Parts: sequence; structure tokens; C-alpha cells
Amino acid sequence: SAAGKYTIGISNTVQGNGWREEMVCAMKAQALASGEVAKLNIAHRNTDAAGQLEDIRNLISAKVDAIVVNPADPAGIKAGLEEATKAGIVVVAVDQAVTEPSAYIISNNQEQYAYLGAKWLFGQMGGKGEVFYMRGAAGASADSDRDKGFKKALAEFPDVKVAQEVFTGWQQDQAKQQILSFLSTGTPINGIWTSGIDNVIVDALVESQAPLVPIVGADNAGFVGQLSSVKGLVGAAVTNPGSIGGAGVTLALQILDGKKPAQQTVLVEPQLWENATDEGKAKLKAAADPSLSPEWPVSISIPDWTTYTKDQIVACKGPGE
Amino acid sequence: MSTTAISPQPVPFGRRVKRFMADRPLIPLIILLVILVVILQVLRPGIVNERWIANTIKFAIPLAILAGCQTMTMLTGGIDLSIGTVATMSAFIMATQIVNQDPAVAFALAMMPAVLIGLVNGIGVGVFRVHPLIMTLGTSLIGTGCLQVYQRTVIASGARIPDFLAWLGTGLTYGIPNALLLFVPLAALIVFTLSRTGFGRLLYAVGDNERATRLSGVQYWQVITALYVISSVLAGITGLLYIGLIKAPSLSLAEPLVLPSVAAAVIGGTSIFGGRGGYTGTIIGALILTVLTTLLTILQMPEGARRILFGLIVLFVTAAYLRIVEER
Amino acid sequence: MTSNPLLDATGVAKNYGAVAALRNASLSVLPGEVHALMGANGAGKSTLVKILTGAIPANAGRILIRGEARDIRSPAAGRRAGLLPVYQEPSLIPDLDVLSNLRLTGTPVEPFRAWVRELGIPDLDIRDTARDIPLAVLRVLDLARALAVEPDVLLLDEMTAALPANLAEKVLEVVRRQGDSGRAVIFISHRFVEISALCDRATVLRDGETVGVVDIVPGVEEKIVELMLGTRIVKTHVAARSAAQKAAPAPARPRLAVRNLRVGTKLNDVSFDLADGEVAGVVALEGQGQDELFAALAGSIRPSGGAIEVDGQPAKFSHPIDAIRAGLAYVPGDRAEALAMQRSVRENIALPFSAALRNWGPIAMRQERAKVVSAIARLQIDTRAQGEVQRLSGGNQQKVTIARWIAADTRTLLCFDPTRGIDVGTKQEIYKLLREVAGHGKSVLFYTSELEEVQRVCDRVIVIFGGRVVDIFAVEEADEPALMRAAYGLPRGAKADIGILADPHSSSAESASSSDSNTPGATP
Amino acid sequence: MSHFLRRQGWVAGLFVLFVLLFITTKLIQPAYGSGDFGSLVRAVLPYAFAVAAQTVVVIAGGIDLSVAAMMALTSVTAASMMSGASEEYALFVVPFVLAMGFVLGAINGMLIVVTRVPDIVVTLATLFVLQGAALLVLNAPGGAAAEWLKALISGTVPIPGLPDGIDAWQPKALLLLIVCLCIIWIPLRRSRLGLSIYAIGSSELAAFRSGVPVARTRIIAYALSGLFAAFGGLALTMSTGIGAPIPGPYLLASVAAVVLGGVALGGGKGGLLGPIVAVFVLRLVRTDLTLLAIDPNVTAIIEGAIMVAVVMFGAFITMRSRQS
Ligand SMILES: Nc1ncnc2c1ncn2[C@@H]1O[C@H](COP(=O)(O)OP(=O)(O)OP(=O)(O)O)[C@@H](O)[C@H]1O
Ligand SMILES: Nc1ncnc2c1ncn2[C@@H]1O[C@H](COP(=O)(O)OP(=O)(O)OP(=O)(O)O)[C@@H](O)[C@H]1O
Ligand SMILES: [Mg+2]
Ligand SMILES: [Mg+2]
Repeated sequence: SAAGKYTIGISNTVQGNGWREEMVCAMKAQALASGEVAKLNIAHRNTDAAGQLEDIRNLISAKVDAIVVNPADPAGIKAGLEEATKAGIVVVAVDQAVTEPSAYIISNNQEQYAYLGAKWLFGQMGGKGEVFYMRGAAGASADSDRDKGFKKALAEFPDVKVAQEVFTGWQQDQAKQQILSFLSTGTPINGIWTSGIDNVIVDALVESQAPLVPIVGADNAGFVGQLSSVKGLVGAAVTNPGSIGGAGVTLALQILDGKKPAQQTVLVEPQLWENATDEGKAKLKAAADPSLSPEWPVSISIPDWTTYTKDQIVACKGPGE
Repeated sequence: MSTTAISPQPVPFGRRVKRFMADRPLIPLIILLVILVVILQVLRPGIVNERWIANTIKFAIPLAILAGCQTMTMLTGGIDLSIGTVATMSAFIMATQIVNQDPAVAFALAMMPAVLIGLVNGIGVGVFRVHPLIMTLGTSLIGTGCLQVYQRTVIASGARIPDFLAWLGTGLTYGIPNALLLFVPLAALIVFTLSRTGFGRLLYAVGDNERATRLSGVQYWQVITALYVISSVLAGITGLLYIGLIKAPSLSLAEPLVLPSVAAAVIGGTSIFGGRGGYTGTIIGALILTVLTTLLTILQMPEGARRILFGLIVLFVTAAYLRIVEER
Repeated sequence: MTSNPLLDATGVAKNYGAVAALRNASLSVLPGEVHALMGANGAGKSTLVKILTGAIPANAGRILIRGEARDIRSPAAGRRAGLLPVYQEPSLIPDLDVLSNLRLTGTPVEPFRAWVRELGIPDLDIRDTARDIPLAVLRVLDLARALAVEPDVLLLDEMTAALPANLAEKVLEVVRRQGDSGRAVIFISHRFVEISALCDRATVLRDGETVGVVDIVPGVEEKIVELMLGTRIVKTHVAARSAAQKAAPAPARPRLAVRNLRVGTKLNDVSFDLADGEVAGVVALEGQGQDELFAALAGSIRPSGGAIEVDGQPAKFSHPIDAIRAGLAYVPGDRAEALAMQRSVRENIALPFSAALRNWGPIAMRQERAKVVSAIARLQIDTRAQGEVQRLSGGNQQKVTIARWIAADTRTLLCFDPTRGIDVGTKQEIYKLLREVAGHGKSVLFYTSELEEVQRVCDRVIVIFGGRVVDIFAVEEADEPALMRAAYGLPRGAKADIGILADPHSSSAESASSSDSNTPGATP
Repeated sequence: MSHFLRRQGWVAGLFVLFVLLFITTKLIQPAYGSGDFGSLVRAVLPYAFAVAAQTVVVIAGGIDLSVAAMMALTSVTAASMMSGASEEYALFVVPFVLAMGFVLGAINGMLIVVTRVPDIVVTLATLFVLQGAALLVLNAPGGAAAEWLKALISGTVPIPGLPDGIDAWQPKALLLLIVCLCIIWIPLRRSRLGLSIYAIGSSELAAFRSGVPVARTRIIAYALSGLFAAFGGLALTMSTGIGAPIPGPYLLASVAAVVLGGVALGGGKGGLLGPIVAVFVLRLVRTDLTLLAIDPNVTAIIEGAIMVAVVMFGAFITMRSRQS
């Protein structure tokens, strides 16, 4: 309702990606649902750390009460966040950590995300064999954090080898071409780990009638649906909720209301939903949501952190809209 | 000390081969393509099989059509950076409208932004004389914004890939990609248009010397408007084909194809300054780029080194091609 | 004149792929002489000039400068060796102002200004951007820039082709004085009057080979033409047109009627008629509004007043297409304005066929070829390099611009100096062609900078001065002196001297003292 | 005067546009003050260098698609060299990185001259090569920047004798920008080399015939572009304190600002001032959109529309002036 008293600034640097769009919608929905926010001020475009600094400084100029930011880089926007804190603005980083000590962080644990999925995958492979490792965008910090987790799991399974490592750039078409090229080489593999570009991989395997090896992906609506519907597919979806954005808004509002959390950093631990066990299948079934755009993560809410309804996040309307 | 100018000696073999290739610029391009394929086969014996060829063709086709848009606009000295956005828009709209619309209606809705953006581009470039790069960049920004606004209204209804498009995009008949059913006539039409129709002639002439065409009675804005509309419609069709291939609508679906489409046209011998080039070369250019991507994907090396290699090969191929085709 | 040659080139050859632009050219120039370089279109004159000045490399040949072998690899090196060219195309940088252009080439400004004034352009603003300067003036600036550094050898490639008579006169006079002061000039022109007035000797090229060196003496023209054209014998003079060739008595309604036409400040009040079957000449000094007149008739610019009637119907042109639909086709003097240089001869000629929206469909290839081939034949275009028009020689390019409208069978041609840079042989062809076109009941409006052409081609002459029609002559009265006088705005029958003496801009006494008998257009 | 107006009219118009936007900003956010202006300049900094890099080659008749990748490479190189090193070491890093940009730019130019492949393809290829090199230097964002370097662009430059109120409006970043651009551009513009760059852009054939060493001039133009891009890369490292191997949105932004700034994409025309003012305008539009809290999806539409509208307006004016 318009009775809210705060203005919240939001800064995001990737546009046109389903996950990020859901994050922004979660922020809007949560701001609306909380009833405490009068206005959202959103800077949402494709840019780099320097561009995000610009956005943050513009938000400071706009005199917002809090800034929720998905950082382009943990260290690169330190100066801007410091200025914001100095100006009396509450700063909350979501999705990834930041190095600015005064900022609060509520984040998906990217390293754990990769570790969890990879460990499950290597287990499914029987602890040996060749894995096709499909990373995100070269040079992105989320990608290098996930790489750490993947390598950690790999170290625990000495008999698992990386058959091929590619960067999908988090692009569906590129990933599909890469997997098809790879399949054409006839190199046998025993599992595929993806950094969230998952449903096109399943499609590619099905289309080219290649053996369905175990696949790990993210909890995107498309992939989660495939895990239940594609016959013979064994796989797992690791949650990476875009709704973390809503949690960020909640955290910011709590701080504005004087309820500071115990620590600066709150980590949202990923979950793994696999379709190899009945228990896992049930979770998947519960989570599946064919009505969502296939690029949207199905975990559209985070218990304890978000209070909006599905309709609200899907409507994607903030206060005053 | 006076040197004889032209001696009636038989022309050396090397020179003859060169002249032969210079007259048929497609041959050196095809040779370059074959060389890449051979390298691929040497690196991964057995990779060049029926399935690989089908895959390569499937991915080369959308690129080739978009590069066709680029070829035609480049002939007039322009460039169309909005094709990525247009293709994405029509793909996204198709996938979301098909859920509760008649296929024909969905198709019409999907092609609407394409026609509209093409028209705006054409009027901006042809009537107001805005530089094509800026004009198409601007409309592509506007289009992206509109798509995002639109996207919010359809999140709830979800998306579906029409079976026909999936069949066209990914299906094989007797091992031959169905997409060729669309592409072969389309390519033939483009080649025919460029070489044997008045409109095609005008594209070359306008790109070469606009004042001269004006004095010959050509109305620039008509040619340019028609061109950008055609380019946009082709891009829209590509979007539909592409969504059938990728099967995942996203808001940046076809954007990654824009720079490669320019590269494919240039590798294929079309001049970025207008007036020179053709579509057959562009098709080979698209194939070369697609094979090159495969080649680099299967190479085991750091991503940085891969990109360096990609850049160097593109440069080398274009330079070698120019060397061979140039007469002096 | 028995000293050693300043410049001596032998055995020069240049191939462009399969085309031999030069096979075995030689040229020897003595100090103090003005040496003509002659040849038909495509003979290789420009190519030789480019090679001598380092603009393109030769495939073979030896070049001696003052007896020393020099390898000139770039225009800058040519400049250092004392060779300064004025190429056939303007060479100022279009987007820089004149001053920057001078700085770029290290040309001293004061001598340049002096030369510009001397060459008959008193009011040049050197802060003007080259792009905004008319072609004729640009040519003069090119020359002044070359003169300002006092070159040993000056190479002028069709320097006078784009100049109106008054400017051409000044150029000839200046060039003559260069020769007199012991320097050498290589002079390319297709105008025999200029050659005989100016030059001491001539080297004749044919098909890329030097076929003769002759002294210029009265009556040598026939010999030169014979050398130039080889077996292609052409009568140098068309006989005066017989009465039968003359236009039929003007019909009641003129094909084109221009009434009180005004364009901006340049064209103030022009009225005349053009009848079917008539060739009407237009004569004017540089910048008297003739460009605007043609542009307005061609639909390129909109007139600010007056009326144009075609076949008795009032016509309003907002785009050249409107003029073309009315049967008026414009052949610009500057071929770069008319040609798609990277396209083939055929496509250039066929361009108007596809212009209209309804002709955007498939092309009837056979029909088109027939029309194009016949136009090529009628203009005798050298098609050795027809794949791209830019590879044709300047003169052949010029022919393509006319061939286009011959192929399109246009009713009225607006030719703006169509014989600019065309060799004698072909000029005759073009004269014949224009007469023939008129003979078929079509009409031609024909601006020319060469006054002698008027009597060969035209039925009537319209003289424009200061944006107004000052006189209309019947062809019988239009001898060169009379035309010249009228072009300067002098009333008919005035006996005042014309030519250099009468030039209103001429201020220096020295120009008056120079030999006016050398100047074409002066009273014989 | 008419010469001046004809040449500088567009720049003057842009400047007026900037002032109008500034007033608008003040109206939207009355508290918009000197500190915010400082932020604007810091945001402008990398764009300004990118656009300077692009301007030089566009004037020379080319285009440089590798600008953003060059910035990324120089930025990660600087950041990784300075990471863990002493403050003084940066004194060596800065000239080293600038020299690197210059040399890589020159290589761009040499490739164009030697291979005779069109600029746009060569720089597209080097875009990939430089991106790859950046990834080899740092495969993820990281590195560090010396504190004194970061301090160079924060704060203001007080000039003795001026009241504090005015001093506050002189951000160090602005001074840095002006100094870096002027030191290179003004002598260049006045030199024969500068003329040659305009000449080859205007007409390569005429330039060659005027004795301009075309190949050498082209190489130098690209080298200067590389140098400016290296400044841009350093500016990125200075403002973020890290180096990121993925290029930012500077390529298209630079081309857009070049055109908005009145530099013809065909070459030979325009100057550096126009594009720089255009960058200020574009960044200030961004600020206003944020201050107005406009729906972020609509901002893309607005930015695209503004870009097209301004250029259309320019085209319209040219058409009108040509008719009269
Ligand atoms: N780049 C080229 N490619 C092919 N042929 C060429 C090229 N340049 C010149 N030629 C040919 O070389 C021949 C000589 O040309 P050149 O221009 O020297 O003739 P010219 O004597 O100057 O003729 P004009 O009097 O028409 O100017 C021409 O037939 C021309 O077609
Ligand atoms: N750099 C070049 N590249 C290609 N062709 C060239 C070049 N320079 C000259 N030519 C060709 O050389 C020939 C010389 O043409 P040019 O116009 O100089 O002839 P010209 O002797 O002056 O004849 P005209 O009397 O017709 O003016 C032309 O065919 C031209 O196309
Ligand atoms: Mg010539
Ligand atoms: Mg000539």
C-alpha cells in the first residue's frame, strides 16, 4: 500500500536473463507485500562494475533509504557502497558477497551450489568416469566461485575425470551447439554438470538420441519439468532461488526498522532435488510449476524471508505501480 | 636497358590458378571451409559424420539467414544491428502467444514487431538519413525494452514451442535437417533477388553511389524502407526457426548471433562500405564460422586461448580470401 | 632547346590484371618546353602521369630525372624530385579547408594566394572547406598549389577539361609562362586549340605505346589524329550541317518551355523554348547559373520561381524521377556524380530501367542486354575493363553516362558538358549521336565549355550571364568571338576587345601584356 | 564567425542540451549538488576515454570494435600487476599499461594496413584476441589498484583564491580527464599528423596524392586509439579498484556518442569535444532516469528513443540548411 515510508533503491547489472528478472520481480513483490515501501528506484541494465558504481551513486543522489544490490563484482563496487553507508543508507547485497564491511549480505552460496550438485553427480556416476563440465561466463565471479565448489567435489572423487570443459556464457544457443558438437565427436561421457543452462542440454540429448547420462542443473522451471517428464532422465536440480531478491528487501526493511541481524552475512544454503529417489521425486513434483516461464527458477519464495504470493511475484508489480 | 613490357610467355601456373579463383571467389572460400573441416577431423578422428554435418547445418542456417539480412543492408552501405532483437522478439512472442492463441494469429502477432521495427528503421535511414548503425541500435534498444515490458505480462501464462517449429528447427528427414526446407528456397530467393531483379540491382547501386541512382530516377527512401522491412521480416522468420532449434525462449535468444552475422557476411566477401558482395559467399561464411566454433569447443585449452585463436583464424581466413581474390 | 632532357622515361609498362594500361611508353621532356601528351581515351596518358609522379608503381620501365635514374615510389617522393602533378580528379582533401590542405602538403601560402589571384579567382576564402568549392575552382586551386612550390616539371592531366573558357584562358597563359621561364610542363588535353596554342612538342600514345613524337607546327593536327587513332580513321570536322539536317520549323507547342525560372540567388530570370528535333546550346562562363538551370530542369533542386512546361503542360519536379517521367534526362558533367563506380558498365547503363517501383521485379535479361550492347556500340565504349566502371579511363566513363540515356531512349537529353575529357575521335561520334537523336525528333539541351562545339552541334545557342538569358543566337551567327562577347555580358555588336583584356576580374597589367594570340576565344 | 558556427554549431547545441538537462536534474532533485556532479564525472570517465579512442579512428575513416576489449585487457593487466605490489610500483605500472595500449593499438593498425582487410573485421578479430588475452591475465575479476591511483579521481581540486563553493564543483576526475585528453589531443590537432588523420579519413586517395603517408598515419591513429583505451582501462581500475576480464558496455556506447558528438562515421569530420559532451549528456540522462525512478524496462526504450531522436534532429537540421 502507499502507506509505506521507505524508498528502496535496487541495482542490478544483467538484463534479459530469466533468473535476474525473477529476482527483480521478487524485490518488487516483497516491497509491495511488506507494506513498508513507498517507492522502488530500480537501476536495471546490462553493465559492468563501473556502471554499477554509477547506478549506486545515482541512487545516493536520489536519497533512497536503502540499496539492495546484486553486485557485478564483490570488490569492484566497494567505493560506492562505502559512500552509501556514509550517506546513512542501508546497503544489502544479494546473491553474491561484497567486500565492503559495512554492507549486509544475503546470498546464495555459489560454491556450495556447485559442490552439492557435483558431489551428487559423481555419486550417480559411481565415483568414476568422464564428466562434461559446462560452466557459465568466463571471468564472471559467480562462475569462478562455482568452479571452486566443483573442483572441491572433484578432489573427493579421484576417478572422475573432466572430459571437456566449456564456457556456455550462460547462453542457451551456445550451450546447445556445444553439447551437440561434443556429442558428434562420439566421446563417451558419464555425466553432465551445467551451470544452470540445463533444459537445452536435455533437449539436445533427446533429439540426437544420445544416451541420457545423469545431468545436474538449476531449479529452472523448464528443467524441473523435464526431470519429471523425460523418460529415462536421471538428474538433479540445485536450488538457486532468484527470490533471494525478495529476501534482500526483507533484510533491508528489518535493518531500517532497527532489527539488525546477528551477522553481516546471511547465507541461503542451496537444496538439491533429484529424481533418483522417491523422496526426491516428491520434492520435484511439489516444486514443478509448468505455468512459469522455463527460464524462471521454480523456487519463487524463500520461507521466513519472503511474504508475497505467487500471483504477486508473477504480476511483477512494485508499490505504486 | 629498356625492359620489355609484356612478353608473350605462357602465364605461369600459379598465376593461372590465382586468376581462376579470382574469377570464382566461392572456390577459395569453399577450400578454406574444407581445410577447417579437415583440421577438425584430424584433431578428433571420426567427428565428421552424418550427425555432425546435420548439426552444423542446423546451426549455420539461422546464422546464414541473419547474415543474409546483413549482406543486403551492407550492400547499401548500411548495417542492421536490430536483427538480433527482432528475431528474439518474434521467437518470444510466438512461444508465449501460442499458449492460448490460434497458430495463425500467434504467427501474425509474432511478425508484427518485425515489420514495425523494419519500417521504423527504413524510414529513419531512408527519409531522415540517420546513420544505419545508430538507427538500428536505437530501435534494438527500444525493442528490447518493449520485450521486457511485454514479458512481465505473460510470465503467468508460460511458454510453449509449437511442434511445427520444433520439427522444422531440430527434425531430420532421411538424415537431412528439415530446416533446409525453409532455407534452400529462401537462399535461392535472396540470390535471385540480388542478381536478377531490379530491386537487387538498386541495392548495389544505392550502396555504391546514391547520387547517381537519384539522377537515374531511383527514390532512395523507397529502396531503403523496403530493404529494412525485408531484413526485419527475415530476422523474424529466423527467430521462429531458432526458437524451434533452441526450444527455450529467453529475452536475449538471438542477440549472440548479431556480431557473427556481420562477420559471416564480411568473410563471404561483402564489402561493409557497400556496393560489393553477394549472398552465396555469405552462406559459406556462416558455415565457416559454425565449423570454427565447433573446432574451438572441442579443443582442450583455456577459454582465453580459445578466443585468441578464434580471432586469429577469422582474421587469417578473411585476409587469405582477400589475397586470393584480389587481382593485383 | 638542345639541352639534356629534364625527364626521360622509356619502356614504361603497367598491367591491371589482364588489361595492359601501358605497354611500352616513353616520354622525354626538355627544360623550357610545354610538352603535350596525347592519345585517345584509354590510351594510357593518365596512367603514365600517375607512374611518373609515384601515385602507382610501374611494372617495367626506366625513369631518368636530369639524367639520373630515380625510383619514385610515392607522390611525396615525386614532389621532392620536383615533379608536381595536377591529376585528372581534384586532389584537395574534401573535408579540410584550403589552408589545411596547404599545410598538409607543405605549400607556402603567400605564393599560393598570388597564383590563385593570377589564375583569375580574386576572392578565394582559404578557410572554405574544399567540399564546398565548385569543381572548376578546385582544379585551379590544384594548379596553384603545384605552382606555389615552383616545380621543375609540372604535369597537367586534362587540367582545362572542366574549366569554362575564362578560367581556361588564364591557365593556358600561366602554363605558357612556366615554359618560358625554363621549367617543363607536360600537358594533357583533348582540345587541339589548346595544344597548338601552347605546346612545343607532342608525344602521342596509342594503346599504351608511344607511337610518335612530333613538333607542333601549323597543320600537324591531322598527323596527330592519325597517330592517335591508328586505323580508326575519323574525319576531324563534320561538315556544316545541311539544311535537311536542320530542325523542322518549330511546331506550335515547344517540347520544353522555361518561363522566368529562378533558383536561389544564382539563377534570376531565364526563359527559353526547346523544340522537338532541336539541339539548343547553352553557353556561359563559370558560375553564371547554368548548374542551377540544369539541376532545376533535372528535378534535382526546386526552383524558387517561374515555370517549366513540358509539352505545354506545367511541370513540377520534386525528384529526378519526375523529370525522367516527363522525358527529361540529365547527364551531369562530373561523371563521379552519375556512375556507380564499382558496378559493371552494363548495370550502369541499365540503371534507369529498374528505378521505378514497378520495375523492381525480375529483369528481362536478354532484352536488357540487347539495349545495352547497342548503346555501347553507338558510343564506342572501350569494354576491356567493363566489370567495374572505375577501371575505365576517364573518357570512357563519360561515355557510359550518356549511353545510359541513349539506351533508355529518352525524349529530351540535358547534357552538361558531355564531351569533357573525350578524345577527338569520340567527340565526333558524340556530335553525330546528338544530331542523330535530334534527327529522330528528340531534343537536346547542351551546355558546353568548348565554344567551337556550338557550331558543330547546335541549332540555337542560349547565352546566360549573371543568371539571366542575355542572348539567343541562331547557329549561323554563333561564331566564337560573338559567343565569347555575349558570355561576358557584352551587347551584340559591341566592338570592345574581349578575352583576357576584357576579363572584368583581371587586375594585373602583366596579364594584359601576355600573348593573347595564344588564347583560344580571342579575336582571330 | 560563420565558420565557427558551422563547425562548432552541433557541439554548442549539445552543450546547451547538457545545460538544460542539468537544470532539469536540479528541478527533479533540488538537492543535486557538487558531490553528485563529482559522481557524474567519475561515471563519465571510462566512457569518455572509450569515446576518445573511437573518435580518433573514426576521424581517420575507420572504426575500432576492440575498444572495450582493449579497456578490459589494460584494466586487468594494471590490476593484476598492482595486486600485492607496493604503492610505488604503480608508478611503473601506469606508463607500462599506457605503452601496452599504444603498442596493441599500433598492431591493430598494422594488421589493417598489411592484410588490407577492412577495419571492422580486423578489429572484430582483435576484439576476440584481446578478450582472450584478458582472460589469460585474470580469469575472474580481481587484482587491486594502488591507493594513490584511486585517490586521483575522488575528491576535488581546490584552487587557491576561489571560494569553497566553487572548488566543490571541480572534481579531480574532471581535471584528470581534461588533462589527459588535452595533452594528447591539442598538440595532435595542431600538428601535421593531426591533419593527416583527418585527410585519410576524408579521402584516402586524395591524401595519398597529397603526399600523406597513409599507412603510417593509419597505424598511428589506431595506436592513439589504443592509448586512449588504455587510459579508459586504467580509469576502470581506478574507479573499481579491480580488473574485470569481461568487457563492459563501452563499445556500442562509444560509437553512439561519436555519432551524437557530430563525428561522421565516414571519417574526416568532427572533433573530440562533441563526443565528450555527448557522453556527459548520455550519463546525465541515465542519472535523471534513476532519479525519476522510472520503470527500468522503460529506461531502455527512452535511451534508445533519445539516441534516435537526437540524430534524426541533426539530420533534419542538415537537410534544412542544405535546402536554404
Ligand atoms: N584499375 C584498372 N583495371 C583495369 N584496367 C585499367 C585500370 N586502370 C586503367 N585501366 C585501363 O588502362 C587503359 C589506359 O587507361 P588511362 O586512364 O591511362 O587512359 P587515358 O589515356 O588516361 O584515357 P582518357 O583519355 O580516357 O583519360 C584503359 O583502357 C583502362 O581501361
Ligand atoms: N589506382 C588505380 N586503380 C585502378 N585503376 C586506376 C587507378 N588509377 C588509374 N586507374 C585507371 O587508369 C586509367 C586512367 O584513367 P584516367 O581517367 O586517368 O585517363 P585519362 O588519360 O586522363 O583519360 P581521359 O582523357 O578520358 O580523361 C583509368 O582506366 C583508370 O580507371
Ligand atoms: Mg586520363
Ligand atoms: Mg582522362
